[in-house]
Amino acid sequence: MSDKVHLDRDHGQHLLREMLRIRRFEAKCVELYQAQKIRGFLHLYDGEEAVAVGVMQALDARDAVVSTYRDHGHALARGVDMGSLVAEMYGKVEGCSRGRGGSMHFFDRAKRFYGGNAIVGGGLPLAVGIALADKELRAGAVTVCFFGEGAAGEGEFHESLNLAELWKLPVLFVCENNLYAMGVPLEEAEAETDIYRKAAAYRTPAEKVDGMDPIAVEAAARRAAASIRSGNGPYFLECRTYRFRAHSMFDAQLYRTKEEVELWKKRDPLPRLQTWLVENNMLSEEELRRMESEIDAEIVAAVAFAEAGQWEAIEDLERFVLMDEAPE
Amino acid sequence: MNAEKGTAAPLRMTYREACRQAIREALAGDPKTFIMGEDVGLYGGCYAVTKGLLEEFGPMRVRDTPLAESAFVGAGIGAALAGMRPIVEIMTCNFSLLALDQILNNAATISHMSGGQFAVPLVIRMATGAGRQLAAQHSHSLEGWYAHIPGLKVLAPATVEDARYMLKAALNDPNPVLIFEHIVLYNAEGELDPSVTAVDISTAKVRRPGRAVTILAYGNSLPKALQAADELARDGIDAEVIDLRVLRPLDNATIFQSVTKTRRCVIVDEGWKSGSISAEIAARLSEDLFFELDAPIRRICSREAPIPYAAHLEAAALPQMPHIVDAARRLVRPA
Amino acid sequence: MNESDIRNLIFDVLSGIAPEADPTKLAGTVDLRAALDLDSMDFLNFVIALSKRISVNIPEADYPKLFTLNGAIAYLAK
Amino acid sequence: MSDFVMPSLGADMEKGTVVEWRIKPGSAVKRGDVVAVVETLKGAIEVEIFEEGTVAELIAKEGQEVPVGGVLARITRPGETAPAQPAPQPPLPATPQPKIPPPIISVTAPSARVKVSPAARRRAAERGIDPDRLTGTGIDGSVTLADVEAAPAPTPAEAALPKAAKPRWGFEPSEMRQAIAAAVSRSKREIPHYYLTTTIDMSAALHWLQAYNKERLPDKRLLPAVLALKATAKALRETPQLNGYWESGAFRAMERINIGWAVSLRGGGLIAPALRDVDRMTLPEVMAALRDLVARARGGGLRSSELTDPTFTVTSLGDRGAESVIGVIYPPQVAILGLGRISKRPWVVDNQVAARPLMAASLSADHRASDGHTGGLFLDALDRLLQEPDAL
Repeated sequence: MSDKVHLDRDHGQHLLREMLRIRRFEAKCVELYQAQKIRGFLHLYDGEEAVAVGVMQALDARDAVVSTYRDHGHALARGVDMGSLVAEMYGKVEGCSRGRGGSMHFFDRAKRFYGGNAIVGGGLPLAVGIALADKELRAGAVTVCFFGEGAAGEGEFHESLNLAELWKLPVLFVCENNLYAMGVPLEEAEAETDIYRKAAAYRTPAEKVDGMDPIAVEAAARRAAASIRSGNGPYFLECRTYRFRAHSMFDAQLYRTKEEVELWKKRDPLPRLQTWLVENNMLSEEELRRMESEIDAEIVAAVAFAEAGQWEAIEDLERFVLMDEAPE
Repeated sequence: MNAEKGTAAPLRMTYREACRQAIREALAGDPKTFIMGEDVGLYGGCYAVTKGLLEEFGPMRVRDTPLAESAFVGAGIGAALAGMRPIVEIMTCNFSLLALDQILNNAATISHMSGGQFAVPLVIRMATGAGRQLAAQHSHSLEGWYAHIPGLKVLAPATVEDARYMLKAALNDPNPVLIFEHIVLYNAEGELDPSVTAVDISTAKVRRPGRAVTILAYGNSLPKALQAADELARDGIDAEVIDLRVLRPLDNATIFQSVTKTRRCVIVDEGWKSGSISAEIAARLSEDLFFELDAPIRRICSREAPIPYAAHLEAAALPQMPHIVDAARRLVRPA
Repeated sequence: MNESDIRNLIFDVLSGIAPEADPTKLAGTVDLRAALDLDSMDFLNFVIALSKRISVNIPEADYPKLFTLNGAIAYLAK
Repeated sequence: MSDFVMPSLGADMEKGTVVEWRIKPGSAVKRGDVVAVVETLKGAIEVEIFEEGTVAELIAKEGQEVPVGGVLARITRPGETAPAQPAPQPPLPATPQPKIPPPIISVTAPSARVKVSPAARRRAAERGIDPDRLTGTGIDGSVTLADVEAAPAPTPAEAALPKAAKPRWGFEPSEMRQAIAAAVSRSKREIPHYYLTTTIDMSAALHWLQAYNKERLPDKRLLPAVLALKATAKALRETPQLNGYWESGAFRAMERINIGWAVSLRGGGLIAPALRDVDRMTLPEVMAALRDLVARARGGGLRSSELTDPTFTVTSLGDRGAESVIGVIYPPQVAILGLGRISKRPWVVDNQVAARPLMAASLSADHRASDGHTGGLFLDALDRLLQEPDAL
């Protein structure tokens, strides 16, 4: 698989569909949260779609994904069934985590999706461990570890990057730098605000990528995956991106201005890719309308699946606290 | 103004507002006091407790920190060692695990290990507990762990009055004091008696006197215990409800005096049963009050599983009022 | 049986029925039922115990003769 | 027409204040439009709408605090004219009320050894009583302090045990008094009693009883109470509304007829344990059960279920005491029969006044569960049944 991005009609429309799917899914989540169907914390991905969709193009079924509490985009782009995600946020047993995790904790064994994690930086050591195992058991497999620039402040960030490079582990560290760790701007949290430069301290190859451009992200991800699969050890991508919505559902965004948000919205990857495809007649009005209606139908079906779901029996509360044996 | 007694009428506020006023009073009162933690400044506090303080006291006294619990808690300990009186906020006890080493091996140990040369006059505030469907990693109740550690004081303010005045007493204490604020209590409202301007941080309090059975509770378990007592009263069972307030050191005297009178005890504790604070209390009762007991001690704790997200499972995992009523009734009037 | 045996028999039976009371302090003519707070069940048990201990049938009609200590002793002596 | 309601914007948000409307009646709205700014405890948050249509009416005014779910505005759907009456919004299916599971009772494994609470064991030592001899009313059948207090004075053999203090008699009086106080005050507070009394000519019953007892040795003889109990049970078969419990706002009839018999305890106190299935017992069986019950009530050997099983209670002053008694109902029962002292008084028979052994029978009943008419039927049945004792 070359690391160049060959953009033809099909691939262009595929990227657009994947990003549009995430954007509309997140809008439905806001609606369901306000109607009190979804509870707890909810962290939405609007604006960062290019990162998840771009990175996933470089992966295949044998690869593993470790996510964060902002995991909707990662799960959808990785191919986790949309109905199981809505059911999970409804707390139904048909949810991808049996209704026990909610929005921050999507898991899917078949997709090697090792879950969202609500502890900032909590996923990094996990990804190092999964890669350690894959190096033995699944030759050529890559473990992608998503995290926000806030995690760079955690001790686990340093400890994980050092181990990965020290033991040449197949980890693709993807830092989604959206400029705010909840309410703390980047320059008030990091002495070095170019996060990718930190990888040099461990001699790990790193790139800074425009996280608002799915093609740029895909190209970088392909380069990284190729390097990792050939045994060169971990690779570090800092994707500069921006979240259009609040940190989570209950945030008055006192820490940033409306003007800044509008400024970044001008670089929204969705309309930019859509107009580029139309101008290069790789996308007709008809095809766009069909794509949108197919996505809306998928969302309607997913919500219906969740509505029809069951509550897990209370007698099962302590099931899986301990496992009888490790699933293969 | 209350005309007859010439005192101000009782003030009604939320538990959250009481916490904010306590911090404001501390910052205004002592230049050596500052508050440090994730999103305490610009964001106004994850639970909006410190909203407006940055504007009033500036970024040196209201410090936002990076996501580095071990580092900024350790820094708080260092500042206390060197003469400051810091208040460190750990967003929730769930994230305090990353700072557990600093709290145990430095804060709780240095004064003893240095032969009394150094004190650590530090206050650490943490939100705690479950009940908002935040799933396992955001719903822990770890007060019991910290109450195991000699060298710490551990407080669990359940009333608006304690939320308002425990901080002042904690800041005046030369030892590291941990204050656990249950997330469900933040919205609770209560009255402040204007004649009360300070509270102790060493005793438990009888919140409802009774004769037939003692119910011990702390934090968000207190309202459940009081509701249980009302339900029991309708059934002719007179329950005494005690608010532990302080989990380390435990106020043995108040607990023993009550159980000696009622001879029956139910302990409500949101932690997991094994090795919990309720286990410690039950052990002390059977060691020192054995001959006063007329029925086995009962503990109502969270089910031993990670707290699930789904509402009905979370409710099933947590101690609830009907369980308290049933346990107390079985002790007094076994079927 | 002589009079003192009968008296002790009556006291022993009464102590089983009204343990907290001290029948020895009773005057001979006072109504036992009022003095010892005996209800109809207690008095029936008193009659049953007496009739068993001295194996004699005591018809209901004779109950009034047993209401006082002296009456009881006189009745049982026959 | 549909309601646009105050959205839930956070896990612990209960209410919000509309600080700024971005729409006005007549403006068109589509999915995702920001229609208002709402002030919450976290600060001002822009609120989106998720439906197409035009604004019909703004309900909440700026500055007004509205709970989550409260109506903020009315939106007419495209193609719908603004009907006068707003179409009823399908009620929001409430988030599931979490069902509290039954508690898990850690039942200790039954062990052969008699369980005695520490306090009871110490008190038994003080009273010189062997606690293992007592039947316990505590958890898992354990002997409790109350059991030891209620135990009869130690027999001579027991008396030989080292006595720590002079044994006191009867239940811990203060504890017993308190239990009664709690029950009767709750009864008077919660139960709207109605009262009916009647006078019953007991000649037939007593005459039958004399004949019955004449042919039997004392230990096979019956007391008048036995006839009254059996008649009561049969009368309750005719008026089932008096036999059962008032629970959570409704009457629950009970199939079995377990009659609580009020036993006064020596040294003060009262207890009304149950005689079970009186309607199915013969008179001798009722007598045997009554004797056993009274003996155990006074000897401290009652089982706790006997205290909670009665479905109806009878209180009788026996042959000494007042002419009539009007009882206080034992919650959760719904009625109590009070039997006065049987005494000779004037009574009209065939237009002549004669001396007859009369008994006052009074019924106190819970007016939530039954009415005077039912109470009257019960007392009539009781009277009628007592006139034919051999049919009991």
